[in-house]
Amino acid sequence: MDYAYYPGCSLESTGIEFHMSTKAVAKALGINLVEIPDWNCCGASSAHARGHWLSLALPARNMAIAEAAGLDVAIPCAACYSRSKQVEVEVNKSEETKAKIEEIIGRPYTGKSKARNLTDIFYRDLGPAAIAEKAKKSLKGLKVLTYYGCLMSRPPELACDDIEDPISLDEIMTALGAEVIPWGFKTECCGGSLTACRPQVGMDMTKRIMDAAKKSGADCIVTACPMCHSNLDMRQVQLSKAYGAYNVPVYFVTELIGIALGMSPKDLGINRHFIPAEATLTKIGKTSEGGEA
Amino acid sequence: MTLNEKQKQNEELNREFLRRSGVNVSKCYQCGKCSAGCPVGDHMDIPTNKVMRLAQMGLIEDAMKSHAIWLCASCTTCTTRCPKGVDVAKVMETLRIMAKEHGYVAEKNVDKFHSVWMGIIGTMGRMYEPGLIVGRNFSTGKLFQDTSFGIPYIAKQKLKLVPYKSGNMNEIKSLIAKAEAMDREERGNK
Amino acid sequence: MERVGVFICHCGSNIGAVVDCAKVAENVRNYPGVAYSTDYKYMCSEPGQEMIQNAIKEHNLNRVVVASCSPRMHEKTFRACVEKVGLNPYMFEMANIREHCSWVHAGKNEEATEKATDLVKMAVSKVCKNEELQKGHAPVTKRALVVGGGIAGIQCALDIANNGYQVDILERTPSIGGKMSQIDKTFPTIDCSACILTPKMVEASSHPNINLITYSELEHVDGYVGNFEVTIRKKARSVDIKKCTGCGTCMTKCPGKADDEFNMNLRKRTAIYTPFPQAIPNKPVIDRVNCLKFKSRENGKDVCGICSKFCPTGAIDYEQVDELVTEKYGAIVMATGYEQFDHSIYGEYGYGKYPDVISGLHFERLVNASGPTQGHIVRPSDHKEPKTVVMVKCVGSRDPEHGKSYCSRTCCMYTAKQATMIRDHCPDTKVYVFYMDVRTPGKLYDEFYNRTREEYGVEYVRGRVSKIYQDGEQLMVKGEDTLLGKQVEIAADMVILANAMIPQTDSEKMAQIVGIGYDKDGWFTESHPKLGPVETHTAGVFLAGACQGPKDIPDSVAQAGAAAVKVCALLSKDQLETEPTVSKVDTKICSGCGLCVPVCPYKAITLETIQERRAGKTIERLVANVNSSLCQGCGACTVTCRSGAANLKHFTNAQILAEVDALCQTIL
Amino acid sequence: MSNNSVENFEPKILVFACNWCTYAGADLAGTSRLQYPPNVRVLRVPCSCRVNPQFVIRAFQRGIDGVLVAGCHPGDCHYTTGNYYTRRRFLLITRMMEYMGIDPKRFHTRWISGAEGPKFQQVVTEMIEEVKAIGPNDKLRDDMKVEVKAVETNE
Amino acid sequence: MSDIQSEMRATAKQLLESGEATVVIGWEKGTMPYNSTPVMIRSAADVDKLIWDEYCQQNLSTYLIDFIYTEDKVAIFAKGCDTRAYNRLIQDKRISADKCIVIGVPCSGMKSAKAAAKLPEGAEVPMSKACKECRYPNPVVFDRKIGQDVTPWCTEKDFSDVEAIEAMDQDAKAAFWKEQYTKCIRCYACRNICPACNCTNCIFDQSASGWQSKDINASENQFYGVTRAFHVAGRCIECGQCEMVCPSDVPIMLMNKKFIKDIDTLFGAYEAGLETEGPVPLSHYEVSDPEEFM
Repeated sequence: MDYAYYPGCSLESTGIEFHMSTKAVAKALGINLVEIPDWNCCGASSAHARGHWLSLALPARNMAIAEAAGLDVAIPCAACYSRSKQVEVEVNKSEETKAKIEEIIGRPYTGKSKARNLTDIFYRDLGPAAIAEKAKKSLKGLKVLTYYGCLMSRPPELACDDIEDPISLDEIMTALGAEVIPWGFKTECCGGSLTACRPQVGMDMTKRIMDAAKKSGADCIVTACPMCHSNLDMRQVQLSKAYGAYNVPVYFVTELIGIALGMSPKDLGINRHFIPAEATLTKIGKTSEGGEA
Repeated sequence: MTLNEKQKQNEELNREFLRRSGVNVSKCYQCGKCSAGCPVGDHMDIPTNKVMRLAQMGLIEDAMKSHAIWLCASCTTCTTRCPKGVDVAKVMETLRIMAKEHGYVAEKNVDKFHSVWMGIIGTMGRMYEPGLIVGRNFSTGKLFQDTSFGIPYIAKQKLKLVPYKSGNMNEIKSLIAKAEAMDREERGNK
Repeated sequence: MERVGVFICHCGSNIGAVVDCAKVAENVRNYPGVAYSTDYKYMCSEPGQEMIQNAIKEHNLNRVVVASCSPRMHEKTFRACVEKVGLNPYMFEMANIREHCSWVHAGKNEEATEKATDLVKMAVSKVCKNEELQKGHAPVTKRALVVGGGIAGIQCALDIANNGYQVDILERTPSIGGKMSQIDKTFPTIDCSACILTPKMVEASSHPNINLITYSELEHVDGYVGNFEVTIRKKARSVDIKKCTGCGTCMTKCPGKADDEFNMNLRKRTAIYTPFPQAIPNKPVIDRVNCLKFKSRENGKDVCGICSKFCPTGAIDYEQVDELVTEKYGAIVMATGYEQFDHSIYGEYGYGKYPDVISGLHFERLVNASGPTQGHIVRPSDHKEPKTVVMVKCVGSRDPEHGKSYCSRTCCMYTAKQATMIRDHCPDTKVYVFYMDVRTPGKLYDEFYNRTREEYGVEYVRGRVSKIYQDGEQLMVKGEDTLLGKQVEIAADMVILANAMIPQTDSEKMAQIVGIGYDKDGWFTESHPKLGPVETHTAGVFLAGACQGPKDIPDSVAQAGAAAVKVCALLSKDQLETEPTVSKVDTKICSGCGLCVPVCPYKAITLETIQERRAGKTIERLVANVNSSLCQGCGACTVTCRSGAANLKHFTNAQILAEVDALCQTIL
Repeated sequence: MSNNSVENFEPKILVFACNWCTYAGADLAGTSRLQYPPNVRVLRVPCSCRVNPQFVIRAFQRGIDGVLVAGCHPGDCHYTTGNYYTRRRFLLITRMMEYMGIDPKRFHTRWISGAEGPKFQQVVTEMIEEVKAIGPNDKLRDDMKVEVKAVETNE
Repeated sequence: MSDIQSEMRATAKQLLESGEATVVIGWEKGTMPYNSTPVMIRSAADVDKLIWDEYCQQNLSTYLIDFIYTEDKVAIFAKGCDTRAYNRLIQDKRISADKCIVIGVPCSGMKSAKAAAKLPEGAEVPMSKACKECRYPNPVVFDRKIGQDVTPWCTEKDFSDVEAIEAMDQDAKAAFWKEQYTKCIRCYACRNICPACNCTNCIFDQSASGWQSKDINASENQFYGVTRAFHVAGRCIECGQCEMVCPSDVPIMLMNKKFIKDIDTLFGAYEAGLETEGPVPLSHYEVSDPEEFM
């Protein structure tokens, strides 16, 4: 399975563990990721606040480079996925948009090359069962909350999963042996860039989610969005200072898949989390009573 | 001022708003489902359904002055659940873009964030978080505020201190210039 | 030889002040076919009509044109007038020189006169091609079929029966009673639903003129007004209804279990069952899907048979099969009712997965004394009494994006009713109602709603709920109080959704079987939204109750009575007159391609084989045939027919072409 | 006799009106005394689906200046489905007429209900004005008839 | 081609000898090199008359109507277009499938006999226009088949000629069609050859009906042209026979294709003659059809 790979800016910095684990896991699962040469920022967070065409043109360039190589694009970051998918959809909807976009970016892009969310590739193209087959150990004993955030499930025309009750992470985690704890915040917004520019607003939004997470009794949260990860992991430090410790580690889906595939936490970047996440992994293999499973 | 006078004053803006958003706001029947599900609802000065109401009444100036349009996180929960198929998030986005252009920025920080972000992309092609943190604090006058998370990121080896710079900056600069020109053209500023 | 008499009416000054009537009469005097032409002040008056009749006799006229008002006004009058002196009423045409001329061209006398002349010439040209037509007669079967045994069907059948006509009620479930039998109390009086329904059910079952056909489906409808032939599928009950005494022993012994649909699956029932204790007929049926015996037969075994062993009268018959019967009826009333919208399409309300998020009809069973909880209001999940209940209105209604665009009309009232019932049963329970509007346009309805708030203390919050999620044992309901402009979150123990009313899932198929129209949502279409609310476009088929659109009990009952009157008026006739202006196929021309068949809205066209002599041999070929009793004369087939074999009497191709040509000749 | 010169040109327009809606709408225009130019002639048919496109072509052949086919709104047909067929047929025929060179202003199909007297007035008024502006129809027309007319005018 | 031809003859021979068929309809060589005309063979001795060359354009299916009242069992050679015509006739209930044996023949496109007649002998003859635009060169229905399926050279309908007319101004359109139909002599050859024009009694043969005068002029001829196009709208199988037989070179397919184009855009793509069941565009409607008449 060959895909063009678009890591996006976050995966080079705040979400570097997503980058590391994605590359490691993809290789082990037989997915060949070819990084788009000289890719540019998709404009997520800001371009759409500035102009419609600007928000389409930035991701269009990346898509066009991938299309020239004849590949669909695998995108781990939910925000980058959403922006890129938007161009694909708009270009396919209208010839006029296509012509304008091509004029702006100075490259052909026909909308043939598709933007694909990495989790969705795991879920649909590989399938949870196939991933589980390759697993070296079960995640049994780990109670996880799946957290999709906004951009995997909304808006409906860009969503890669169910809009109100997405299931791809749930099914992958279940297949790998983890116990998925139901909760009502799967698709609740973490605050996105507001945590940076309006910290108080962002904090409140993150807090609601973390309160519910703590109450649920789960061991950890699993997500597939670097922005959500940053807000839930890094912000948790500040939240804890203000409201008392939460201690809920937040994993990228690829990190937990990597663990199941037998990789070391360090190779997956798990040591780089703000909320220590290595200790929780020791619960794997233990039953809730504390004995060995 | 009477309502009809006020609407008359807003006529030009309203036409621009309707054209650029492409949303039929008259479909809204004020059920409030957008406000109900809004994750930022608590913090907005006016709830989403009232932003919709202002838009529906053609009172665009009042809508542009609101904080709500800047606090919107673009999560699109409102659009997804709207029983009348109104793209509420698109209304918020259009108002935000228009507010910036017409000089009504109720949330300077949010706006600065976007400006700095776009500035970095415009010079490097990719995001450079240290630049964002410093640049934003610098331009908002709170230089060290967010180093509260900038420094820990560095400690976790998460921030690259040497930025990537695209080898093709001319292409990206021309792309941005062209896109912005097209956006300007659409709003009718020659 | 055509001898047309032309009579131009002044209608006092209505026409005369604008159109020069004498000049029009003069203008057409020498027009081909015209034998006599005159004008008069009031043609519709007695002297005016006498004038026409005398002229017919004196001038030996065989066709008449009157130029006056709209034919929608006086066509009948003048047809009767010419018929009195022996002319066929269809040898008459009208030119509308009032509504279409003098009244709309005031002050333009010259042009109006020219136009009136044109219109008369068109009418003369048409009437020259008119043919004598005879009204048809069809007999009437003096028996009605009511499809659906809910309150509308029962009431309609009773009204027809009490007028002395035979009526059958066709019901698909094992018992009559319908949705009303599931409901606990009725608004706005809070009287017990069963207490007012069951006497009607008993009356219907014991009425000498009423015959119940339960556990049966409508299979096929043939025929036309006064003469329907209806094929009914009597589903295998597995119980011989003649032998069964309804003692109920079988039900107490049956080991098979199934979801109890009558109780909204809130409990289990046996496989041999009556849907509810007051069922009529009170004779059980075996649900073969869940019966252990029938299930074992699928695996090649044959076990159980307990009901048969215990039945004191030997009424159990496992070998029964579906039976098709064909009955004749003069009229059909559709009273097939509604279904409840399924809220499981709403992800934000949990896709129907939260046990304590229930629908209005669920609640009716919960609060009903003979229901699964003996009338105790408890949560389905843990059977605890809820301390906080949230009710959400317009679920599926007024939601064109995800549900239905219409207002379901009944939900505002049943929600208010259920809210007061919760407060009555559980005084400590808080009740919140999320609403967009409160619509209570019925007698004593708004008063009831106000009492709900003022006396029962139910809190109404204006706003649609955005999300419901399970939070531990409770349900978090996220809404907006749009009047306050603030988000509100309520931790509830139970949520009741006021689900929309939707048509029966197979309503479109039903409509197609009977040959009536239905709208985009599947509700049956009435013949006129104001003036024909219980009629359909198919003569002899009427509507009662919610199958026509969301309706509450009083409206359903009223409409049932109205439909019954229409049925009785029809059945009171010995013969029906049929319009002769129907389509006819010239079999000499017809190729039998059958393209006209699907076009006919009345299923009046069929292909049939005819025999012909051709080159000394008898051959068989297909041709279209129009049943003149079914045809209503729209003419759709005539345009579909390329060869012109199908033609509409009184509006033939030749007649319309003659009018077109008459008008265009004046252009020269 | 109508004059052929464009300034004084008074077009003749044929309206095929269904009995249940448009004819009633035209009646309502009358009872409401809504005034419109006297250039239209209404031909009553039971349903718009009775109007064979061949009637329309025939009228143009014989020299009509404009044709309007009008019936109940879709969904309101007295015969339930008739106007749906009208819609299909005339969507095609409208395009074909234009393809043949007939000015699209000369041929229209419209839904006018029994309650829409004002709409009837408006539709025919606009149509008359438009057709007046483009002059008499000479397309699809029977040349023989045109010649006869010329001779008559010369006399 | 000669392989197919010998296979044709063998098949015909076998069918006639075995009695499976009493008559075989195929093509024989006509008087000119560019004429291949229909032939009906009743005897196995005559099968060598059958030919298969690049001029076998004529659609044979219409001839099946001639046998509806005879006792014959008819075998017919059928190209893609012949099979679509065959389906058309079945759907119109003009022929009965049990009386017919369809022998499918994949076709690589036929040459234009009209062009050939005008060219000097030996010159390269172009493919006929209908064949150039053909999307179904292989039989869509058959009882047996000879030869190998060919790859269709067109996948989409080509409306460029229709669009060219549409782009003209109204006067130019009218002038164009007037010129075309002035040439028409109303010989009705187009109707007679057309597999969709299969009425037992055509309205143009019913002089008493008043539909049309006997005058032959541009106006009456255009009435004929539009009416015929309307009658075959949604039923035309694009075999192009009407144009092929027109002695006056009226571009009749331009009328038919206009309806095909509009049906596709207005009511969804439709292919006549692929099925024998299901709704025909003009005997059917959708509530959701485009609304332009408000």
